[in-house]
Amino acid sequence: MSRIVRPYGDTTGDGMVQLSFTLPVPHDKRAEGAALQLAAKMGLDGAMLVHAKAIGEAYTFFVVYGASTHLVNLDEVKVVEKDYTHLSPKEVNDAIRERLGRKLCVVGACIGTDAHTVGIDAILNIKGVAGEKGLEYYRELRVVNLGAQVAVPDLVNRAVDEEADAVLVSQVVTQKDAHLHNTREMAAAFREALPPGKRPLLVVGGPRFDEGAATELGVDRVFTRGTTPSDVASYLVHRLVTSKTAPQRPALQKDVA
Amino acid sequence: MSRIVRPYGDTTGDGMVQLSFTLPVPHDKRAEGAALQLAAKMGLDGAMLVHAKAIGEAYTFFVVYGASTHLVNLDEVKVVEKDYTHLSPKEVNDAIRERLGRKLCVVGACIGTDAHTVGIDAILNIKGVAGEKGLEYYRELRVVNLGAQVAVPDLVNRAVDEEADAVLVSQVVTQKDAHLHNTREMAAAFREALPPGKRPLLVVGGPRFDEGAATELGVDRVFTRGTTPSDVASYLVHRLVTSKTAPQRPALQKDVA
Amino acid sequence: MTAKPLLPLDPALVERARQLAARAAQPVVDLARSHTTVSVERATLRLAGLTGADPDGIPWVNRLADAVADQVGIEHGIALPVFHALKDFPDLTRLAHAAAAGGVTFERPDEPVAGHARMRARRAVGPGFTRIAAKRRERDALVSEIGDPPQRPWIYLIVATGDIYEDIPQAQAAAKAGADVIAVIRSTGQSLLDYVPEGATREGFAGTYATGENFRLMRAALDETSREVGRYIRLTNYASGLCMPEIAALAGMNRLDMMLNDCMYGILFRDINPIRTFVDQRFSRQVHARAGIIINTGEDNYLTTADAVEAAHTVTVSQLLNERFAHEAGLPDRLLGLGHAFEINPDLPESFRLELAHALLARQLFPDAPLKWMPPTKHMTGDVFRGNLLDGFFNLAGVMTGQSILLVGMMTEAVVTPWISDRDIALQNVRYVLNACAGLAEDFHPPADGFIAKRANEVLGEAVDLLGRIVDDGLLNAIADGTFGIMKRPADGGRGLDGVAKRADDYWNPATEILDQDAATPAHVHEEATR
Amino acid sequence: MTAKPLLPLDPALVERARQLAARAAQPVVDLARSHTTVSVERATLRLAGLTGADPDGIPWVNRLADAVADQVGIEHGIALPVFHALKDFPDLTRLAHAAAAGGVTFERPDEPVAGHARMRARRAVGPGFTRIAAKRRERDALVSEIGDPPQRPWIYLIVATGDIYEDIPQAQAAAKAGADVIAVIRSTGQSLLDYVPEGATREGFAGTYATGENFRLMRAALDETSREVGRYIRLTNYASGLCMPEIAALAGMNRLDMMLNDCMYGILFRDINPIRTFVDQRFSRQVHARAGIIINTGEDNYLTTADAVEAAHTVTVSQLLNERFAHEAGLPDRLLGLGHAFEINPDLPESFRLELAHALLARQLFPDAPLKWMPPTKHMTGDVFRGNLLDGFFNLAGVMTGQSILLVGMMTEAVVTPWISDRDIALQNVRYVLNACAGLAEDFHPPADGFIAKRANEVLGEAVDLLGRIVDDGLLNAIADGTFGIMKRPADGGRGLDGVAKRADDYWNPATEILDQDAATPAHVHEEATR
Ligand code: B12
Ligand code: B12
Ligand SMILES: Cc1ncc(COP(=O)(O)O)c(C=O)c1O
Ligand SMILES: Cc1ncc(COP(=O)(O)O)c(C=O)c1O
Repeated sequence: MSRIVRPYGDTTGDGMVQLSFTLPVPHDKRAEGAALQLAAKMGLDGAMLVHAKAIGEAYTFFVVYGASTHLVNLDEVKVVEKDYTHLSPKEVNDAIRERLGRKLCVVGACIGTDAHTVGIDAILNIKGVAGEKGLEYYRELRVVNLGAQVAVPDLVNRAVDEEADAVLVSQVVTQKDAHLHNTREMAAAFREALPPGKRPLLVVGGPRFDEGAATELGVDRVFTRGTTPSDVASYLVHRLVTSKTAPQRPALQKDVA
Repeated sequence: MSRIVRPYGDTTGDGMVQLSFTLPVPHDKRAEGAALQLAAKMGLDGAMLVHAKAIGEAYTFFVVYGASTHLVNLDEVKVVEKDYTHLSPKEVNDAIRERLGRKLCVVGACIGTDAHTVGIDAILNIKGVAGEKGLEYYRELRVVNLGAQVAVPDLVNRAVDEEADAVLVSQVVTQKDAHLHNTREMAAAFREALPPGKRPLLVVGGPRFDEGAATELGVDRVFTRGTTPSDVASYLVHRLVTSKTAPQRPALQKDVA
Repeated sequence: MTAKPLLPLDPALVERARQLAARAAQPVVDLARSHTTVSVERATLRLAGLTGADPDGIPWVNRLADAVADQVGIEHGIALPVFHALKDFPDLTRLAHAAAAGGVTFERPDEPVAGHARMRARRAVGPGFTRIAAKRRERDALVSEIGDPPQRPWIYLIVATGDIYEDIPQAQAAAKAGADVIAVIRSTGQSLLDYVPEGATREGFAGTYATGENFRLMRAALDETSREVGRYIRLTNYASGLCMPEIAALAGMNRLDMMLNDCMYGILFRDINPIRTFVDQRFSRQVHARAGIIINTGEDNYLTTADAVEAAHTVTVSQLLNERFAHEAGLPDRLLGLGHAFEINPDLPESFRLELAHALLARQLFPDAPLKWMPPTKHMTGDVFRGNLLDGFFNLAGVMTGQSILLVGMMTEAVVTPWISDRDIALQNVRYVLNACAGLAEDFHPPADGFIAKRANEVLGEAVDLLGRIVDDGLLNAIADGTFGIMKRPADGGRGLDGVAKRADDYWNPATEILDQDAATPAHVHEEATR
Repeated sequence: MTAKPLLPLDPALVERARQLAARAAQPVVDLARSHTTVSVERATLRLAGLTGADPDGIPWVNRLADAVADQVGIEHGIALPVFHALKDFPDLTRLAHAAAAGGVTFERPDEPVAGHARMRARRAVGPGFTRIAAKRRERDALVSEIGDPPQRPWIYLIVATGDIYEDIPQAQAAAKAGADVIAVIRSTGQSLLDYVPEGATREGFAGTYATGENFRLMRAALDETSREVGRYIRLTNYASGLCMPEIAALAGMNRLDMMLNDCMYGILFRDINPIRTFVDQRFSRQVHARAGIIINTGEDNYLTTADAVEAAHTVTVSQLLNERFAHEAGLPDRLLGLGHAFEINPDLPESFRLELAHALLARQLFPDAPLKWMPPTKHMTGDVFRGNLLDGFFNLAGVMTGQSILLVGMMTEAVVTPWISDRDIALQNVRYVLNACAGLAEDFHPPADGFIAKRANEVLGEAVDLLGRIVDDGLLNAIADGTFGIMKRPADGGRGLDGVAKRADDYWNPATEILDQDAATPAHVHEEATR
């Protein structure tokens, strides 16, 4: 397979993409020209403005089709490799029992004003998701699910009280980057509250996170769309049980002010 | 109004756009990374990959949302200004009768293998479009509608025979840029057949043309989506009747091989 | 607008469902009557005209109520201490300033001094109710002058930029593009604030703060637009969260037209204490009844956490409970925007017909209620093309089953709070379906022994069974067990319990005094309400 | 699969419509029987096994037929001159080479020599028909082995890259994604070519050339896929344009399963001469009847140039004419994929219900025909979000009215020939509607005096009136007047008239000899065909 690819409409290499957006300008010829200017700046060649519709008097919505001149280099794609072996619940339980010799404690919450618990519940509650049972089902895990809208200080206190090995945080609302702000705030709070060796593993998840952003956010791992409980359990075992080295923290200090 | 604008999602300046495309790669994490790479190259900041779906085994379809970093400069937008005054049918007829003193002859056709006559018929047939009557309705215009799939040599011959003042050509099929090739072929054929002063005004139209491409295509004018008969009639009067100067031809020689 | 029945429902079973709902609700009504909350007390101060906030943005109603609560508690009602103390101040604001500075000692006066305080209190809240009544008449006048939407369902659209000054043009544009009802949804955090922010606000997450000033600004803007578009555009907000009663009062005084107001939403989805919610809910519904505000209940939410087929009957049960609580609080059927939703997994065979069955069931159980039909959310994905399609079928189900208020679904449901273009695309979708299928109900006749009729009866049967169990176990226990939306909320958990007090025997509140009279007045209650 | 009637149509009126159609068709049938065309003659050579092309890509059938036509004309049939000349050549290919080089003198042999030539001709075309019969049996065997699609309507999808080697994987992917029928549409120019290109082709505009080899390649690929997906995937192409009879022969010999084949499409939309078309059309339908190929007619096209409401009855008239011509050519009802389309302006009030009325009318007039339901095209715009929505309602109308073959609409209809993702989105749309609304027909009962029934009867009435006028004026005049699709096509205009000849009294053609026997054989004809 070629390592350089282009988008595919109906012919290899045609580069075709579809684009839509609104410009804050009234609908006229100039607006259409402006839309094509944007398409050109985005790298569309021979862009076709196929739809333009006034929204009220000051906005115009556009649909544009065209050939992207940009190439995608598959070798340069950065993916967060699955750095852990996928384990079954039994394997998870066995590993914890045999290697750790005690239950592993996980504290979960939706922080800030986010009340979307379905995601974290899918990971934690017995009911689970996608045919898998959640972490509560794992005999060797002790799960404390704090629910929604948990203030960061409360989360830190509770994690300390429970001597949590890992803290699992969900963030679904992304407007104004709320998920990023809240995650950074949470990571900073744990850094302030606990010395490096004592901090629990910090895991965040939610549908609109970028898995590659862990370091930047000051957490150990980011999970996103389609995560299942066993992904998380396997990762926890990998980081907290089987890795010879102590849980490696990203260089938190330099990323978050 | 600011002359620099950005796309508008729900807040002024947010730059938000929607994008979809297929990449010829199987659906996995690498494919998702590749999609985000493309989005980044197109200038999307904080791109969210909101949908990824395998199409068969070798393709993946993506929907991406994100903020375009490109700015649109409204002052730099090029539009084909309406260089003619919009006239009513009566004004058109009067102008031709008074200033030209004979009927103006228009030959229309869909050339090449294109059989989409609805567009040219909308302009030419009495029935018209958008509540306007077509050019056949104008007493001082003589309309010869050759219909569909007319070979370029046949069109040239007929235009010569009819002593056409203007030739109106429609092109709807755009696959493999057929409309552009056919238009260039047509323009070249007229150039070969007739000396500059004798050539009819060349007008092309169709939903996917770029109005700014006349020079490049070797024609006098390009009309696109939403054209009405009176637009065309007004333009013809402007170019063939009222303009003092002879119909000005674009620099054909240097554009078309 | 009474809908004609299409389903062969057993009237005895329907009757039994209503009786069970009344029985299940009664203990909770008793609870609501016998408790008060800080928000009920603050709402009273708002009705009495106290506005504004301290330099930190804490409203004077909070500062004043807190001072009273600290000194004498709220269980007797704060009105007597407040209006007794007011004898030494020119107005409530000045009193609140002083109280906030720690300079007022509150006490519960004895008779006959108490009588003077009561008089002052009644005179103070009177104008509040007068204003609500005036706003209601104003609405009636505007509606008869400008007109109602020409079609049912009314088209209900959400605006949610976080900034009232972005919201306003978007709402106006939406109305011009066809919306009949505009809802400004609230910032994620507001429901847990134990105060109502003041003034015009520009910084919300995924929604805009509900404030009196924001209400006023938006209502004024929509009045202007109503005249332009030739139909009265209704404005909606949320009487929910810890300040439900206060928001209801602000809504009434600023002529909002509909308010989200559910008996259990805050409990289940904001983890607000059940008792707090039930007490606040009763007061706010009494205010809504006075204000002629249509309430919108939140049954749709259950189907985002529970499965829409398995839990279909919990929607019916909740609708019956919401109806009961609303009737008890004096709301007639025509102000009961009971909620339900198109949330069945679209991959399920016959999913659309199951939706029709559920939607018809609600339509037929509540023929005179302006049912609110909510769009798909849970099974919406980032595939916005599919999203627009599902929204189209949601719209169709709304037309076929005669829904009254249709909340417009957005193709970007799983992606972002709606963009301006999303709303435009969504309204275009609604317009197409409403226009192209306008009379389709004429052709829709599910057979009495067919799939749809069977399913509707099955859900009704399950609802009656569940109501029976709730009567036995108690509604509070049912909520604690996760009956609704699989959310388990014990009666002693959740936020805001510390703001609840059992009313003392001498509890007195000039607002509830008036409101409880209303509830006793059959005139306010629609004929259907008491059957 | 006879559909049960939902509309109160007057059986006498329906009967009258059919009688009028038969009368209107008769003069044209007579014309078709009494003429031949170059393409009919070339098709005969193809049945006799002549393949290949000269170095310029002109097929040997053209070179040979042209040589004969030049020397002795085609009005007697070219078979006798050709097979007479063949006595001096080892095979047809060698004869064609020589003829192309100008080295053969053709003559019309007299008896008894003519008898030998006839014998040779019959022996030559025999294997062609045997191959067609074998392919038909092969299809029957594969269908009974692998199975038909589990649902109606069958899902019909277009592939159109221009390159057979891009088409194949796309077609296979489409089948795996749910398509039951794959159509490879043709390059824009092909219909006007007076020859069929040879071999595998990679360069078409907006479609791929129809060639014998492309047919073979695609059919083989789909056989493979059929086994994988567990249902026989049908392949469709176009027996249209100047080479209609030859394409039909190639389709029969390569086991295509359906062919677009309309009695008027080429006349109206390709400006092909009416007589040429009617002659070619009869021959090709006879071949299709033999091959067990379902024809698809093109009434949908009228609604792209004429208004779908005003011209609704022209669709009905054309369907009745297509039915008549098809029956006459030996096609039974179950091979009649009569076309109709969802092309009403979506902004028209009740547009969807008008679509239902029209679709039901067709369904009920032709209860045993595998009706082909075509998606919106004319009112599709660059607004692809709206496009996907309209396609959803098109799919819904298909399900509600029991259509047999559903051509999948693309949201990019107004933009590009479909992309791989467009097809995927479109199939997802179809799957949703078919699955979610599977049994909705159970609930769809338009009242006998309702909007839908009235509209259907109105269209039927208009159709009968128009048929009456056509009987009076003649079908050729009606076509010249722009009756269908507002396209005016006089009988002496259009392309390909020079390739038509009135059959001489001694006209002889070994293929038509066999085919005309078929048509006379009632066994081939479905019981419905003769009523
Ligand atoms: C259900 C729902 C609700 C329910 C929530 C009920 C509950 N108890 O959770 C209710 C109805 C209460 C609700 C309310 C609101 N909602 Co809401 N809601 C949704 C909805 C429909 C589905 C979310 C969901 O349940 N997904 C299913 C789960 C399983 O998926 P998930 O969260 O992605 O989780 C998976 C992965 O991401 C991952 N994961 C997630 N978290 C974690 C954590 C860890 C540690 C790990 C390892 C993995 C992980 O694993 C999970 C399983 O695979 C979405 C729209 C949509 N279709 O996505 C809107 C949506 C999320 N809601 C939204 C909004 C704005 C709100 C409100 C704020 C609206 C308002 N202003 O009133 C309110 C208030 C809520 C608040 N304070 O936060 C917006 C967010 C917009 C944005 N991008 O910022 C959305 C996108 C809708 C929209 N387009 O407007 N909502
Ligand atoms: C109607 C139609 C047909 C009809 C045509 C009937 C006829 N007699 O015209 C039929 C059914 C026959 C047909 C057939 C085919 N079609 Co077609 N068809 C369409 C359709 C649905 C509408 C086009 C139309 O009539 N538009 C309405 C007119 C009024 O708009 P217009 O052409 O843009 O004209 C306006 C302006 O552009 C301008 N204008 C246009 N011409 C001119 C000329 C001048 C001089 C001026 C001044 C102005 C002007 O003024 C007009 C009025 O405002 C489009 C899809 C769509 N919704 O757009 C596909 C479409 C154009 N067809 C398409 C194709 C591929 C075909 C086929 C080639 C398919 C095939 N392989 O079999 C065939 C063959 C046709 C051929 N040889 O060309 C493709 C083209 C793809 C592409 N971009 O290349 C489209 C886009 C559909 C698709 N997505 O696949 N088609
Ligand atoms: C019934 C009901 N109340 C209130 C809300 C709003 O929530 P909040 O109180 O958090 O603003 C919703 C949200 O959808 C709801 O459905
Ligand atoms: C009935 C019919 N025949 C043929 C065609 C194809 O046209 P062509 O013959 O140009 O390939 C179509 C196209 O839609 C059609 O509808």
